[in-house]
Amino acid sequence: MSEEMSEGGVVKKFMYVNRKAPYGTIYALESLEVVLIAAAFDQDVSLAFIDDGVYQIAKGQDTKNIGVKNFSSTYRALDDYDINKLYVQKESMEARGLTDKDFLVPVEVKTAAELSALMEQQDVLLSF
Amino acid sequence: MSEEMSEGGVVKKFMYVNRKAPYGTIYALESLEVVLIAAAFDQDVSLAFIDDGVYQIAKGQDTKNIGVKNFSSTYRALDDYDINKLYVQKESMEARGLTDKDFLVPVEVKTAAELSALMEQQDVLLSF
Amino acid sequence: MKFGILINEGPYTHQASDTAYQFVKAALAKGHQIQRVFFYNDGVNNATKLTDPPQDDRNIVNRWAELAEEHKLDLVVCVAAALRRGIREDNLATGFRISGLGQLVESGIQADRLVTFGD
Amino acid sequence: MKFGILINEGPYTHQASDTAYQFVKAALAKGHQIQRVFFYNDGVNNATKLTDPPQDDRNIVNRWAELAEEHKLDLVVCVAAALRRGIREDNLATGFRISGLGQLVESGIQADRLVTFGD
Amino acid sequence: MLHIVNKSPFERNSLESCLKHATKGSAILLIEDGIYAALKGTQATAKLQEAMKDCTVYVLQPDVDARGMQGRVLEGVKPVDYAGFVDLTASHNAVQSWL
Amino acid sequence: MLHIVNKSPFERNSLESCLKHATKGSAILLIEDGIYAALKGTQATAKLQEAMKDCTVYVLQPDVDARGMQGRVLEGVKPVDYAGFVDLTASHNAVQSWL
Repeated sequence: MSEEMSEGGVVKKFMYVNRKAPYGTIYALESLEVVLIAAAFDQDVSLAFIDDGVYQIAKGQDTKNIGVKNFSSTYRALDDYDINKLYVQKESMEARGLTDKDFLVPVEVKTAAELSALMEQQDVLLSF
Repeated sequence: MSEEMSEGGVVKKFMYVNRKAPYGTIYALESLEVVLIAAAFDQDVSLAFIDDGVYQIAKGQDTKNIGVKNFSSTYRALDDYDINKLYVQKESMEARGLTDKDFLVPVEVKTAAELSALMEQQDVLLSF
Repeated sequence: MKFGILINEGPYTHQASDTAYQFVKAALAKGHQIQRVFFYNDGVNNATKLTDPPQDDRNIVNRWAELAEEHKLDLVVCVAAALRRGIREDNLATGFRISGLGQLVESGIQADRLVTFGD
Repeated sequence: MKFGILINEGPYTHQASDTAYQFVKAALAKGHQIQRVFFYNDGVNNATKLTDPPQDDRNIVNRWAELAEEHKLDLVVCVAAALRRGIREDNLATGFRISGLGQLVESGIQADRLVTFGD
Repeated sequence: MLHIVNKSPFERNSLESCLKHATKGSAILLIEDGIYAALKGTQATAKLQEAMKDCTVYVLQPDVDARGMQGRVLEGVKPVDYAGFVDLTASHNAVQSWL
Repeated sequence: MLHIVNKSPFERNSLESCLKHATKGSAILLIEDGIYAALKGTQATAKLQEAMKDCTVYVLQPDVDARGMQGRVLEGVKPVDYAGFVDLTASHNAVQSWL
């Protein structure tokens, strides 16, 4: 990222809070589209997957038979954009019977308390 | 209602199932708009208020300060259209600390079991 | 059997229109009749001819229009809901028509089953 | 203080646009600046000039346009979200402009607070 | 009667409300985000298992696949495709969508 | 931090999720259908009272009035108008909307 692209050198902490399942609604996809654009702005970006948001990054998504575009592989591209702070909320993951092996990208599992502490440090929270 | 307006004399049982609070979303209002039109079709119409739907008919609604149209008085007009089977689900009402005195129209309070039995008798269920 | 279909949400934002489309295709393939597809609430937004989704995604509006063409489906957009949301003859896609809410009640009367897809 | 506003739902269907409007009016009355109002997801549907709501109800689109005129507000509609949903220059209401998602991120950077209104 | 639920049991009260009103012998079809209720080993599993004593539960397999939940569906829940969805609506006298 | 909840606690998990993530000393503002969480004598009341030990809870009065819930707001929940809503966002360093 070039220095010029950041607004006068201001670097803010942006957290994208993802709480909804994919495909039933478009929020997961359109949140991801913001994240990809945000990558060009040289800010401190992280993604939190909470509640049904943890389903967004579940392995094995195959949308062929619902006739909707599968966008799950895009999460794998985030690392190429230097976006690698992906947090999964532990309690949400466990309530759904999932483990960190069920995700298609490497994530850090954080308890609600740990995630809350991170949220408190943010300048901007975007939730869809 | 004229005989001609019914489709060859077919009378079906229509139940409108209202489960959402007013104003936060438009579903309560647009459900009511269907009910008013339905009145002209000479069918057997009933309305069920379940879950947050019971809030649709709460007394004392005053929308002046949110700048949104108050449509609650329209429920009072239903009787003029011969629509008078209004059921409130008891458990939903009680969970919200409401009694049948809190509603702006006369209703019959039915338990979930009683309402289920009524639902089973319907030909058409419309839920918004 | 005659099916009436009610769609209450707009394209892309909710899966309702996608699921309804797959349901209608499957019903037609089985030889059932689709008495009418009625678009209400935000469902009216399925009828705008101005959408231009990404190339690699489905085109929901065109998909309905093509299915309607092929099977002579009656795609009806509620006029009151449409006026609130900016759908008029000006931007109405081929294959859809605008009419009153009575068409939905009629669907309930004439169809053997009315199936609702929404949020 | 400079506020950025994000609206994710369309007019009438959800209260989001109403609440955001009341918030913006109150902020302006207190002498705050509105850096930008960004319309995303179904929020882009607030920008169609074709709505014609009942006479006895508020006109959400016009209300935004008038507030923008009076206070020189920057009302930005996301181009990608708009194309999916059928909002283009053809049906864009006065006072709105179509631009990229970068404008939302910029809002997050430039505004002191970004407040989101949605479903 | 056929009951259709399209919402996640973790996010909304639709399934719970459906189960309160589904009489013995009813059919329940889980579609879209509703399929998350059909899975093994979640906090919603017990609720569905309880319901399966009185009702027959179906799940729309294309929605299960889309969400990567293949192989996680609870035993006894019957998978259907869109054609099966059509058959279910045809074979029950009325349909209620718990939106 | 200011947390905003606009959904009914009976319909969705937004309030519950907010409460899990609001740290001690946070402010919570209930707006739109979220105001139903601020009421006395409901099945959601206890949950909010518990939260009020650690957080300050505000409710948007215009939304309370719109829904006819005047006089039902729990003691200790602070009513604000839109101007008060603006003040709350200004006086906290960041805002999270639990949509």
